[in-house]
This record gives sequence, C-alpha cells and structure tokens, in this order.
Amino acid sequence: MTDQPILAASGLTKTFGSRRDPHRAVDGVSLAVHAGEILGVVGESGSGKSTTLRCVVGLEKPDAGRVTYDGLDLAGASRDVRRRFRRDVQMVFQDPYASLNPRMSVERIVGEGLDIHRLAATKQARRDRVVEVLEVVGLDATILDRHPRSFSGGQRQRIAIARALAVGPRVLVCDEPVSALDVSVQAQVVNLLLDMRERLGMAVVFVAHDLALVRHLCDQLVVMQHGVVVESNRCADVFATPAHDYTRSLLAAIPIPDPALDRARRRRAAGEVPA
Amino acid sequence: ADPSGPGADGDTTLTFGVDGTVPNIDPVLADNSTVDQSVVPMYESLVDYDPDGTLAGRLASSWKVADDATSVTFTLRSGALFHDGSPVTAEDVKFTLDRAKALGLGVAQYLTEYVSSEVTGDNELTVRLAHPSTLFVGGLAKVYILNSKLVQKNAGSDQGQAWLASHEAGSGPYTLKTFKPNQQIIYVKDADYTGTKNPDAPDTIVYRLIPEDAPQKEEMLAGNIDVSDGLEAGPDLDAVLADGSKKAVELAKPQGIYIFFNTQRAPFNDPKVREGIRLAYDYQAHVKTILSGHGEVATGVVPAVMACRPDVQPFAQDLTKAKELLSGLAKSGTELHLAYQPIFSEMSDAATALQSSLRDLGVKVKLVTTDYPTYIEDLKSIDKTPDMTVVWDNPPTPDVGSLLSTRYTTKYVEKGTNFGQYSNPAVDALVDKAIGTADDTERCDLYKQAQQKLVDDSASMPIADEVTTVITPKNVTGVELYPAHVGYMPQTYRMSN
Amino acid sequence: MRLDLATAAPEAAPDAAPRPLLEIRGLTVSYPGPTGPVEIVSDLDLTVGRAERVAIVGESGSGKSVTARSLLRLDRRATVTGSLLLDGTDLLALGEKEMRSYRGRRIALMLQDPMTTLNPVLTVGSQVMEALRVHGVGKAEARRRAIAVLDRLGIPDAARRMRAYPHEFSGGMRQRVCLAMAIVAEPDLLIADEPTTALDVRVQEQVLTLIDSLVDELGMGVILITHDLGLVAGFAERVAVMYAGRRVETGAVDELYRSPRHPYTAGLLGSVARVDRDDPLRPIPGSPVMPTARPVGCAFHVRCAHAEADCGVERPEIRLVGHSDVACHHPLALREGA
Amino acid sequence: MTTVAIAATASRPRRKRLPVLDVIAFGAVVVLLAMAVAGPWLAPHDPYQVRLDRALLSPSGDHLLGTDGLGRDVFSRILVGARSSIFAALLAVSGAALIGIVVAMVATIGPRWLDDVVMRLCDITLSLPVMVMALGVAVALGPSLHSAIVAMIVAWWPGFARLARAEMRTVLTAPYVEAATVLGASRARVMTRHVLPNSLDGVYVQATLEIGGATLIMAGLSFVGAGAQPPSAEWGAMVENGSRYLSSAWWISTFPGLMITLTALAFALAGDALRNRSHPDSTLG
Amino acid sequence: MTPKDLALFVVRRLLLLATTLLGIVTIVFLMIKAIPGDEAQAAAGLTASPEQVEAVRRRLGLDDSVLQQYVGYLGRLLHGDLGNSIFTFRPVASDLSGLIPYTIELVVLAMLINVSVGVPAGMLAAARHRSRVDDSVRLLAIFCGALPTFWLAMIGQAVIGRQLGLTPISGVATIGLDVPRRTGFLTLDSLLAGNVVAFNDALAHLVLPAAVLSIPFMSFVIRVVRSSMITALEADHVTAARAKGASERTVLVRHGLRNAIAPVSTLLGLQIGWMMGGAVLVETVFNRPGFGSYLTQAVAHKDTFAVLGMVLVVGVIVTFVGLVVDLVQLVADPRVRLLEARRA
Ligand SMILES: Nc1ncnc2c1ncn2[C@@H]1O[C@H](COP(=O)(O)OP(=O)(O)OP(=O)(O)O)[C@@H](O)[C@H]1O
Ligand SMILES: Nc1ncnc2c1ncn2[C@@H]1O[C@H](COP(=O)(O)OP(=O)(O)OP(=O)(O)O)[C@@H](O)[C@H]1O
Ligand SMILES: [Mg+2]
Ligand SMILES: [Mg+2]
Repeated sequence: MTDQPILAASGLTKTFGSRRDPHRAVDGVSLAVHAGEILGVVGESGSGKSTTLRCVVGLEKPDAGRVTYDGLDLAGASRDVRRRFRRDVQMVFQDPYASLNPRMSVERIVGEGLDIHRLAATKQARRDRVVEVLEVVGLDATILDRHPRSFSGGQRQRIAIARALAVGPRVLVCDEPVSALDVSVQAQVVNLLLDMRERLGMAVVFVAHDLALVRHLCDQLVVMQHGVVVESNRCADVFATPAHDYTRSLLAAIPIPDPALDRARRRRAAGEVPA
Repeated sequence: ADPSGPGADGDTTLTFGVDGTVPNIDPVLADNSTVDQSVVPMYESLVDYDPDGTLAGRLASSWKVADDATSVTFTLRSGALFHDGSPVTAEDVKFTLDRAKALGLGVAQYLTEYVSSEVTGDNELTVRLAHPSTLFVGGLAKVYILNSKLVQKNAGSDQGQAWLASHEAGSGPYTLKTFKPNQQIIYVKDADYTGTKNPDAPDTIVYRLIPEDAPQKEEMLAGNIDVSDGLEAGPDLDAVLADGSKKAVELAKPQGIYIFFNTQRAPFNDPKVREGIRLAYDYQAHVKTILSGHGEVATGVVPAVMACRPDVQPFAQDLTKAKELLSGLAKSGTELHLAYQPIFSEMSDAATALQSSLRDLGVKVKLVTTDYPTYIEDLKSIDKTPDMTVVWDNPPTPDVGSLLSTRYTTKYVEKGTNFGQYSNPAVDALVDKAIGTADDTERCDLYKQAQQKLVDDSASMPIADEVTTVITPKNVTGVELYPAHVGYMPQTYRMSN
Repeated sequence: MRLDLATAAPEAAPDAAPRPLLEIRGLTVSYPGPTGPVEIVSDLDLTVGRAERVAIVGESGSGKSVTARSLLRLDRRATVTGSLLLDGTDLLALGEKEMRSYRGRRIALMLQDPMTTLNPVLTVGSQVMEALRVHGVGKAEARRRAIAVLDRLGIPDAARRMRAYPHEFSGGMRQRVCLAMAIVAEPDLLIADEPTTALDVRVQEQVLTLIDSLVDELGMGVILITHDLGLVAGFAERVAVMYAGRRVETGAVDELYRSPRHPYTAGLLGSVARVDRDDPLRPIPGSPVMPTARPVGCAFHVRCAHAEADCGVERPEIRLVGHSDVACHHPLALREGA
Repeated sequence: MTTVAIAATASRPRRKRLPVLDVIAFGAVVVLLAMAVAGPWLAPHDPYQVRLDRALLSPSGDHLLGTDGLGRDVFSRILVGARSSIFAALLAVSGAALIGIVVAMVATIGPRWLDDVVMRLCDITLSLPVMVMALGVAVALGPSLHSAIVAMIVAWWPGFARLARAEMRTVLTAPYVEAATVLGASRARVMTRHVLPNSLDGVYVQATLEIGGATLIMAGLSFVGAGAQPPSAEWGAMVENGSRYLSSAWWISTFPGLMITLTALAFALAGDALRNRSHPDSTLG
Repeated sequence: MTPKDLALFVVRRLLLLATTLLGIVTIVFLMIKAIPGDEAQAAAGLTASPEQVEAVRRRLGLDDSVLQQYVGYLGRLLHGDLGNSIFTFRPVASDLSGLIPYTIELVVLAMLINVSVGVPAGMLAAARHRSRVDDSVRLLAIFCGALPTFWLAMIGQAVIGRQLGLTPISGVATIGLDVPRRTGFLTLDSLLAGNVVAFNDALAHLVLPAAVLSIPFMSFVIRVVRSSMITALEADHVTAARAKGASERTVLVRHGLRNAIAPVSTLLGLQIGWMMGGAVLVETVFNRPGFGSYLTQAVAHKDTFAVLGMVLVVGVIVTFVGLVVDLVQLVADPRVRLLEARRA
C-alpha cells in the first residue's frame, strides 16, 4: 500500500431534478482507495452511494469535484490516460440479471473488453484469456457458448466479475454486487472478491447495505447519509468506535445470527428509538 | 311505405334515387347534369328543347335572332311569377345572364358570345353577342332565370353564391321544401305556377342523393326508392320488376363514351395509328357487357339522338387490320398513357378493356387516373394532354354545332374543350360556315360534311351512345328525354291512380 | 400506548386451548406445468400456537411464498392438498365464500415489497379500510379503526395522511401501511412474507419490533417468512428451514442456531457474516435448486459436503434428532459448547 | 477457491410445444408469402386478359372462382393480386419500421433538443389518422398503390419511432450497456452491439402485427379510389370493383374480401404468437 | 397535486397543444406548396377567368415570398378561412362545420359501442386468463380486427339493412322527418325539438354504421384491456386485496380496471382519431354525409383546400382529445399526477 491512492474523488457533487425542484443526491463526497485495499461504502437507500460510484467511473458527470487516477486529474487528462483509466477501473453492478447482454455468448461478453482495448492479438489468444478469467471466478470453459439466460444469479455475477477482470483492472468498483443474491451465494461472491484482492492485489470499492458483510470484507469504510459522508475511517475503527450518531443507529440495527445475543440487542435498540 | 300512392290527404309523392352529389343548388352550376336535374323542377329557362328536338319557349314567349346573328331579342311570357309572387321581368333575365358571365362558372360556358343585355321593356330585352352565332339561343336551355330582387336582397359580396347554394329563387313548377346538401331535396308543387301546368305531376318530389352504387341498389331493392336509373340489366333489375309494381323505361341519351387522342403529338398525329386503335376495340361487347345492353354502338362523332348526322356504319372491331396499322407502334415499344376517371366504372372498364386488347396487339398502354377538373385543366396545354383519354361527352346543347365547334375546331385547341386538340382547316371552315348559316337545311348539310370528315380522319373514337333505364312505378307516365337535360325531369311525369 | 382495536375480535378466546392456532399437515401444492402438474411444496407440516412467532427460512425459489399464498388459498390455479386446521376448522374444506370471510379477518397476509403491495392509484386510507369494508364493517367505523391502527403504528397525523397516495410515503411508512392493512381486522394469524427484504436495516428493525409488540398485545400468531437466517434469530421462537419445496429442519430457535442438524441449515449459518465475530464465510457451493428440478434423493445432496451414496438415492424422511425435526440421512452431531 | 461445476439443472427454459393456432398462423403466413412470390406462375388464366364475352361467369371448373365484370378470371387475379396486396403492406410496414428505427436512433444518440423535435414531429404526425393522411398524399401524388405505400410510411413511422425510442432509452440505461461504457466501448459500439439488437424485439412484433392492419388499410384506400388502380388485381380494388355486382355476382368481391380478412388474420395471429413468445402478456395489444 | 400545479399542467399542455397545432398547420401549408398545380387557380375554381385567378392570387398574397405567404396563411386560418372548395363552390370552413356533427355523432356512438363491448370482454378474458374463455375472446378480438370495414359495411347493409330489415339501409334520417337544425347533431336536435320519433329515427340510422365502424376498434380495446388488466392483476397489491378477503368483483374493478385506466384511456383517445379515418369508409358505404364522404369526394375531385382543411380539422380534434385524455389520466391516476408534479 502506497500513500498515493490509485483512485480518489474529492468534493463530488451531483444534483438531479429540475431547476425548480433540485435534489442533491451527492454533496461534496470525497473518498480514496489504495492498491490492494477494499473500501466499503454504506448508507441507507437513497443516500447517494450509487451516484457517487457512477461519478467516479464516469457514467455520470458530477456537477463539481474531481476524480483523480494515479494522482492525475481525469478532467484535464490526456486521451491516453483516459484510455488507461477505462481499462484499469472496472465496475460490477447490482442486478446480475440485467448486467449481461442477453444476446451475447459468455465468450463475447467476457471478451468484449479485450476487443475494445485490443488486448488479444488472435481469436485463440482471446479465448485463452477468457477461459483464464472464467477460471479465476470459478467457472469453466464449457460455458463459453452459452447465453446469460441459462445461468443463475450467482453464476451471472461471476461472469460479470470475469468481464471486469478480463482487461486486467487495478480497481474494481462494485455497486451492491451481492444484494440480489441468495445468502449462500452471497458468501461465494464475497469470498471471490477477497481472493482476488489476495491474488491480484486489486483495489476494490464495495457498496453494500449489509453492514456485517462490509465489516467482514473491507479495510476502509465510508458511511453516507443524505448524499454526505458522515464518517470515513478504517473499517474496524468505525465498528469499534462509531463517531457519528447515524453510524451508531445503523450498527445497532444489525441483526446477529445468535438468538440470545440478538434478543439482547433488540431489547437495547427498542429502548432507544421506536421512531 | 308506399309514398307513390296517394297519401292520407290524397297527395302524391315520388321518391327518386339520384346518382351523384349535389352540395350546392345554385343554378349557375347546372352545366353539371346532377345539379341540373336538381334545379330543373324549381326554375325556368328562357327556352328549352322539347323531346322531339325542337327549341321551344319557356319563359320567353318568342325570340328573334338578328339577321347578322349578333344579337337576339327576347319577349317574355306575360304574367310569369316567381315563387315569392313577384313578376318575372327582363331585368331578372339581364341579372341572370350578367351574373353567370361575371362568375365565369358553370353555365357561363354557354355564354361565351354574350356581351351585354339591353332591357327595352318589362317583358323585352335584347342580348348582344360578340360574334354571329346560331348556337347562342340553344345554349340558354340551362341558364335558369333568377329572381334578381330576391337574390340581391340576400347577396353578400359574392353575387348571392352563398345564399343560392341552399335556397331557390325560381319561377318553376315546384318550390323547394328542404335541401340537405348531398343527402336529399324535397320539392312541393307550386299551386300558383304560371307556365304550362301538368296536373298529374306528383305533389311532392323527393330526391335521395346516393352516389355509391351499393347503397343505391340496396335502397332500390328494399323498395325505399320509387324512381331510379341506377340499376343495370340482370338479376337486380329483374328482382325489382318482379312484383309487377314497377316498370322500366329506356331513354336514349345525348351522351356517349369516347376515347380522345392527343392528335397534336406522336403517335396520334398519324390518322392511321388512330384508326388502328379504333379498330382494336370490341364495341359490341362494350355495349353488351360493360353497359349491360343499355346503349348502342356509336355511329358517328355525335350521339345518335341528335339531328344533322351523316349516315355512318356502326364502328366495329377489326383486329387484323388493327394489327397491321399498329405494327409500327408495337415495334417502337412506346408506352401510351390512357387517362380515365376512376370514379366512373364504365370509364375504368373501357380503359381496362382497351388496354387488354392493345396488349394483345403488342401495344403497351399505361392507365393513368384523372378527374374532370384536372382533365379540363390539362387540355389547356398540348403537352399535358394525355395520349388517350376515355371520357363521357354530352354536347353542350342539343344543337350539333355546339359540339362540333367546341370539340373539333382549331379555335378551341388548348382552351379546355377540344378534347383531342384536333385541328383541321377543312373542318374549321365547314363548322364556322354552318354556325353563321341561318338556313336550317343548308346548315345541317354543312354539319354532316364536317362530321364525315371527322369520322374519316379518325379524329376521335366514339364507342357507344348511352341509354338509361329509368325504373318507375307502373302508374307513372311521361318519362321522356328532354335533350338539353340528361337527368330526370320529374315535373313532366304524370301519375295516374 | 392505548389500543382501540378491541371491537372486532369477539372470538379471541384466551382460555389457552391445548389445540394450536394453526396446524398444517402434509401440505402439498402443485401448479400446472407444461408437462403436467409440478409439485412446488411437498408434504409440509407446521404448527403455530397463539402468540407464537414461527419463521420459515429458505433461499429464493424454495417455495416460501407459495406456502404463504396457499394458506389463504389465494391461487386458483394451485392444487392444494393436505389439511390446514385453523382453530380446528379445515380451511381446505371451506367454500370459496366462507374462505373469503376468513381472509383478512382470521388470517392476514403481509407481502414483501411495500411499493407493489399498495395499489398506486388508491389512497392509503381506502386500502386500509378495504380490509374492514369487505367484511361488512361500515364506512365510518372502518375509517375510525383504520386511523387508530395507523396511529398505533406510528404514522404521524394519521387522519390526514389517510388521503395520501402510497407514493407520497417513504419506504418505512409504506411498510407500516402494509402492516396496518394486514392487522386492522385483528386476525388470529399474521403471515408476513419477507416483509423487510427491500428495506434498510433500520426500517427492517422497526417493522419487526412493531410486529413483535402486536403479538404481545393481540396475542396473534405470526409466521415470518425470510431468506435470511440472521434476521430472525432474536425474533422467532421456532424456525422451519425449507429447501426446494420441502422442510429440511424445524426446531426451537436457540437449539437450531446453536447446533444445526441439517447440513443445509449449517451452510446457511456459515454464509451469514456476523458483526460480532470474525469467522470466515463458509458458503454452500453451487446454487439453490428449484422445486421444479429437484434431484432424486435428498434435494440438497448435490451441494452437500457430507453427502454419501444413499443421499442421491432415497429421500430422507423427517425425524426427530435431538430437539429438532430433521430430514437428513446423516444429520450433524450436536455442537459442543455453544 | 473451488471451481463450481455448473450443473445441467441450471434453469434452462424447457422448449415449449407450439400451440396449434400458432402453427396454423405461421403456416398461413408462409402460404400467403408463397402466393405473393409465385402467384403469377400459378395463375391458370391471364389475370389481365379482358374477355368481355365471358363476363360474370359463376364459379366453375374452368374458372374456379368465376369471372368478373370484364370476364377476367377471379382466381387468377387473386393469385396475382397477392403480390401487390401483401407486398404493399410489407413494404409499407417495413419502410415505416426502418425509418422509425433510424429516427429513434438519431433521437437517442443526438442532443436533447433533437430528441424533442423528433418526438414533437411524431406527436403531430400521429394526430392525423392514416386514412386521412393517405387521402392527403393521394391528392398530392395522385392515387396509386405507390402513393398509398408512401402515405402509410408517412403515417406509421412515428409509431415505430416512439416504440423503438422507448426501448432504446430503457436499454441504454441497462447495466450491461453501462458495463460496456465502463469497459471503454465507443458510442457507436454501444449502439450497434448492445442497444440496437436488444431494443428491436418490440419493433419486430409490432411490425408483424401491423402487417395485417396495413393490408386492411391498403384495401380500404383502394376501395375509396386512393390506392391501387385498374387493371391492378389488388384485393381491395377487386372488392370495390365487384361491389356493384354484390347481389348478382357475389363471387367477384367476396373472394378477395375473404383473402384480405385471411391475410390480416394470419399476420395478426402470427404477431400475437411472436409477442407471446418474446414476453407473454406484457405489452399492448 | 395542488390546484396551482393542475393549472400549471393545463397551461403547459395548452402550450404543447399550440405547438402541435402549429406543426400540423405547417405540414398542411407545406403540402399545399408541394402539391403540383396553381394554388390560385385551385382557390378561384377551375372555370375562373385568368383575371379572376390573378385577383385571387393577389388577394391570397400568393405573389409574396413563401414566408410572407405562410404568415398570411396563418392569419387567414385565425379568421377561420380554410379556402374555398372547388367542388362545392363554398368556403371549406362552412362545409365542414355543417358536416362534422354527423361524423362526431357517428364516432361517439361507435365509441360507446366500442367501450361497452370491448371493456367487459377484455375484463372477462383477463379474469379468466389462460382459460378457454380467454382464448376465445382473444381469438374473436383478433378476428374482429381482421375484417375490412368497407366489406363489413356492405354486408351489413345488404343483410341487416335490407334482408332482415332491422335498420335503415343508408342515409341519416328518414325523408320528411325534419327537426330544426340547431346544434347540427341530429339526435340532439330532435331531442331539443322534443321529437321522439325523429330521435329514434336518427338513432336507428346511426346504429349499423356505428357498429360496423366500432368492430375493428373493439379488437384493440379488448386486447389492450385484457393485457393491461392481466398486468394489473398480477401485481402484488391484487394479492394483498384478495388476502384481505375482497371479492373477485372488487378485485377486478377496483384493483384491475382502475389500474388499467391509463393505457386504456390512451388507446381510446388515439382511437377517436383513427375512427375519424375509419369514418371515411363507413360514411361512403352508408351514404352518410360527414367528414369522411366529403373527404373522399374532395380527393376524387382533387379539391386541395377541402382535403387540407379536413386534415387540419382532424388534427385539431385529435389533439384536443389527447388533452382530454391527459386530464382524465391526471384525475384517475395519481402516478401521472406525481410524474407531472415532478416535471413541473
Ligand atoms: N438519474 C437520476 N435521476 C434523478 N434522480 C436520481 C437519479 N439517480 C439517482 N437519483 C436520486 O439520487 C438519490 C441517490 O440515489 P443513489 O442511487 O445514489 O442512492 P443509493 O445510495 O445507491 O441507494 P440504493 O441503496 O437504493 O441503491 C436518490 O434520491 C435517487 O432518487
Ligand atoms: N403461480 C405459479 N405457477 C407456477 N409455478 C410457480 C408459481 N408461483 C411460484 N412458482 C414456482 O414455485 C417455486 C417457488 O416459488 P416461491 O415464490 O414460493 O419461492 P420463494 O421461496 O418465495 O422465493 P423468493 O425468496 O424468491 O421469494 C419457484 O420455482 C416458482 O417458479
Ligand atoms: Mg444504489
Ligand atoms: Mg417469495
């Protein structure tokens, strides 16, 4: 881990809605992720997590703020840098059913990035690389010609991750990659991400609802509320000593899969806020 | 419902099925035969042709053509009254003629020679003409005299056009009860009519305007119409006649179906080619099948009912000769355009049949649609005039000269009435001379010579003279053809019990 | 907190009958498929006592919602067999009209997604009132009780908010309205089908707390359906785990969490991240099996780390192991210490 | 990390048996198209040969469906007319669909104002009924089958444009399109590889459904004289031509009328079947 | 949505309407320019003398630049001047104002039939989704949509009108039954005149054409009602309603139909315009005066101003109907209100 973050955003602001009725979805958000680090972003629905991420990867144009990649401001960056950014920063989406083009075979889906960035000289080279990344995510070569509709949600999410991995990114931005999956499958994907950080030294930005999962996975944590970062710290520290009331209320609501502990927690919580 | 019989109060009603549209009953539009039959019960003209072809006075008790034929003096029938009770005066006649001329519409076409009128008394006026013309008086048969005071009272800046479109201002045997544009017209007999009375005429006349074939036929079959000319021979007609309450009267019309060539342009500047086409058509079959027998094969350039016609053999098909005459045309591969008006099935049938015959002879024909106003417009330029056009033609007036001069003389080339743009000095001379000739026999002879020349030169291709079958209740008599009017003349019908 | 709900519950018999509130015996639900009927839920047994909280847990497609709907006989296309005894009355033997009078009044259903459970074109109030109106309660009375319930569930200014439309409410408020619709007629049994899946942890917590307090106050039984074992630990008294349309394990909550006997239950527990411990996640390999494509034998054996030869041959019957009912040929041993 | 074996049990949709009605509909469409292609070679008589001596013959061995008022063989004319009747409809619909798709694409990629302008234009055009529009065009270009086709394209492209645009907008926000963008795909690549292929299903289905309607409108136009002109054997024109003989020679207009209904029915059912397969019960219609 | 929002909505819609109308007018104007032939000649009538044509040309400003002409054309339109018909020799505007009531009467009755048959049929199919009833209704709907209107009209006339004698064959009223024309709507006028016989007669003349006109449209209504009801009935709130103990009737109407109003009303709004097109055929065959038969005649006689005037009028009517549909949806569907409120 170097001091220079690979990817950082500062002062991101994004407003939706009409001029008469503006709605500030993201308001001065800053975050940074270093190589080999997993950054978690949590906050309740509508707090601006997705919008922040979309601004970071360039799917949305922020009204203010800047995104730096390897210390270079993307706004004024050369074409070359921007191309490298496109290759090095990849994204995984929440809905595994909508994130794969239903008309493409697995080979074409996963290989698309290779085509775009001309990373495979021959067809065979492309195929080899596709098989390689499929194996990384725990799938095998037999599925190359199949289409997304014949896969389960967990398998799709693996394919989506493989697509991102194919171009050899340094940062993987994941917007709730497991929320739509079954509990058993969620754990598979989370383990996969951990494994990749280990093996490839990739940085990961991980957005989630599930705080227990975030605690399990992340090194750094950003807590958002109403488009604003209310807390940003090392993950363990946030859980140990939450600084903000909002964070505390979030933590208090996390269920514990242990009847006795959970009953106790619930009693505590009920005493505090019936809202 | 049996409206043909006496009503509860002994009144008689006759319902006519009228095949066409009448959006407007301004008599200035009476050049259109449907409008003509819609206004004729309500109005009178100065003169009209009787069924035997003689020109007789109506509102005019007498008229005198000046010796140089450049003016005519009319004396009006005394005591004639408009429906509002005001007398018919020479002023009204002058108003009517001036109005038509000023509007330049419809019957104005019969007034091309008209310059002005000079009223010389309540019942007398003199009309000045631009050129000597024996045709002028006959043309007045469809110029209906308007009640000038009534019209002026209701006129805006439009010469009363808007008002007359749905009101009447006439002196005829019937008054208007209701007029619903394109739907129905109801007339009631005017007890105070001052002309020759027809006591047996129906008390009420109803026109139902049904332009489409299908509903017209259905209404007839259902017995909702008493009088119709819309049924062809065949099962439909038989069905209507079956119960014995109806009869059919055949009337020969001064109307024929023609094909006109653009004689000013290749290939039809060659009379041989025109003849070839003429010989290619099956006239007998046209009458038998397309007209369902309601007509006769044409025997000259003017309809057979007209006077002053030369003896001409009926036209007939001769494919061998046609093939020979058309071989050059066939070889050239030229595609000829044949224009027709799609709203009239006889025309589209004839066009289709001719196209098929010519195809057998190797001549390519393309059918193109037109409509009457466009056609007339196109006739104003030789270039725009189609190679061939199939069209109904009826003489402007029953005087053969009116037809010969407007259709076949150089004066009318590119004027919109010479359908073939036909120009032949010999014909011009004969027709001009005839028109200026006051003597009947001599004039007639000149007309015959002109017609013979036109036939020999294949100036046009007359196909058939038409006959209408009028179906009426058994008790109706007096169904006759008045040559200036090709539609119904209900005021002349007589009903007996 | 005063309750104004007493008026419509004449038969809330507190004389603690030995008979459970709901007794499900051999519930089997099948749907017509392209090649004949497909059994989605097979041979399910479950009992719910008064004021008891029972959870049904299972992954997507395991037949939880089908079970819930069949308890109210909502699906005309479904063939439901077995017996469903509510207070001794077999629901499956009722005529459609009688059944209708049970729905909402005796058994209520609360659905997963608050946005789709509320009709977007009707006011919130009218939808809550509907649950009473269809059972013949007068308009004014229904209105009064609807307001009372909304008020009770913490909707501020309930009388005025009755006129609002669902989209004018926040997610948490909508969820309360759904709950209000379900309980306004004071049912004996509330079935909540994943009532909190789409919600944030905090709202989820609030809704469960509300249901909890209602159980205490009204003495109704609750079946809570969820896919998240983590969620119900502190809520339910008993838990039934379903896999591919079959119950694989039922037990008292403490027992089941401490020492799951079925490998699937253990797998689910191993997949849940715990905020209080740093255990690595131990996911179940593969993906859940649909009831429509159940493998022969134990449906779980293709994913099971403890599977042996007989698992792929014969379907294990439910039997009592320790304090739990388990359908497994090779149940896990009792865990020590926990 | 273990490699997960992908069991064959993964929910692969079972191939459904084609319903009988769908089979019939697709069969009828195929037969009709075959007729349109091969009609002229199948016709036992020259469909344009006027034989005034054989007019109005009732159906017989020689003239299976009788002859018309000019003695032409009705059966042969129906066979030959299939081409103008069906192809005209096909042409009109595919022309409208094509223009609609292109316009939708331009509106989708183009700047906001262009999108606004295009959609306004669609609204305006949609506010004029096809029949009225077609008659207007017939006046402008002269009545003919070509004008009728042009008119229908003019009247119908906005429908397709709206449909395609709506689908494209939806697809454009689909995560897989965003994924491609994040991968660095160019706008052109995104449009052609991802958006276009995934947004045309609705258009295809709609087009199939509309072909039946187009046949009817074409026939209607011919009926009022603004469509195909003699001697064309277009079915609507044939019905019109035969309407005079409805009570005496019913066969002249009845058979082409039946063919029109049959064609419309076949395409409507086929379109319906297509739609049910692509997304059952979810769209209009 | 506050009254202010509603007012804003209406104003915005009216502005939109204005641009649409302007668009239609522009298209019509361009069509006039595009049609070959001399406009002045057409306006003056074909038999007009060259001097008259020139006078008309000057009066209509046709010697000005195209832009000036466009402005002039707009000005004339504002005064209700649609030009003169070369066929009826009357101002197109006055022709149309006399005829449109007939068409509207026809379209309104056809719409009533359409809705009162189509909606219940669609609901029935949706309620019995995937049953034999559903299949038959669907098939019937498709079949209705495959019948050529003009053909149906001819058959209806021959069979129902003539052979069975159930309805009059053609026309709008029995000859001789006259009521004073006040509104132009025959049914309304006869009611105003207190003449029941005339009212029944007018209605009898309307029934068959309206039924014929409505049949193909019914096909769409049935299908749209069916599919949007099916969608609506699949929603969770329907399950919730059933779970409350609501009867099938309540579910169908309150939760099904109510939620299907938006797509159905959109379709019905569009259909009013399409019906005006369909009226062309029906009016021709039934010999009804009206907008359709006027249009066919105008086309047959190449009556440019009449055709374009009509295009304009239909455009205006359809656009206004669109506005009404929008308002209906605004009232009936709070989701639309939300959308509008957001857009404001
Ligand atoms: N394209 C958009 N147009 C208008 N508003 C938007 C748009 N995208 C997001 N918003 C709004 O911005 C706010 C933040 O949304 P965002 O999706 O970033 O939240 P989130 O934290 O990701 O929520 P969730 O957990 O539900 O995914 C929300 O109120 C949302 O409605
Ligand atoms: N109406 C139906 N007709 C046919 N099959 C159905 C029907 N409803 C559900 N199923 C099938 O039954 C199975 C179980 O569905 P169910 O909705 O009960 O699952 P669930 O456990 O509630 O899952 P989830 O967590 O996704 O809600 C699924 O395979 C589904 O495809
Ligand atoms: Mg999000
Ligand atoms: Mg479920």
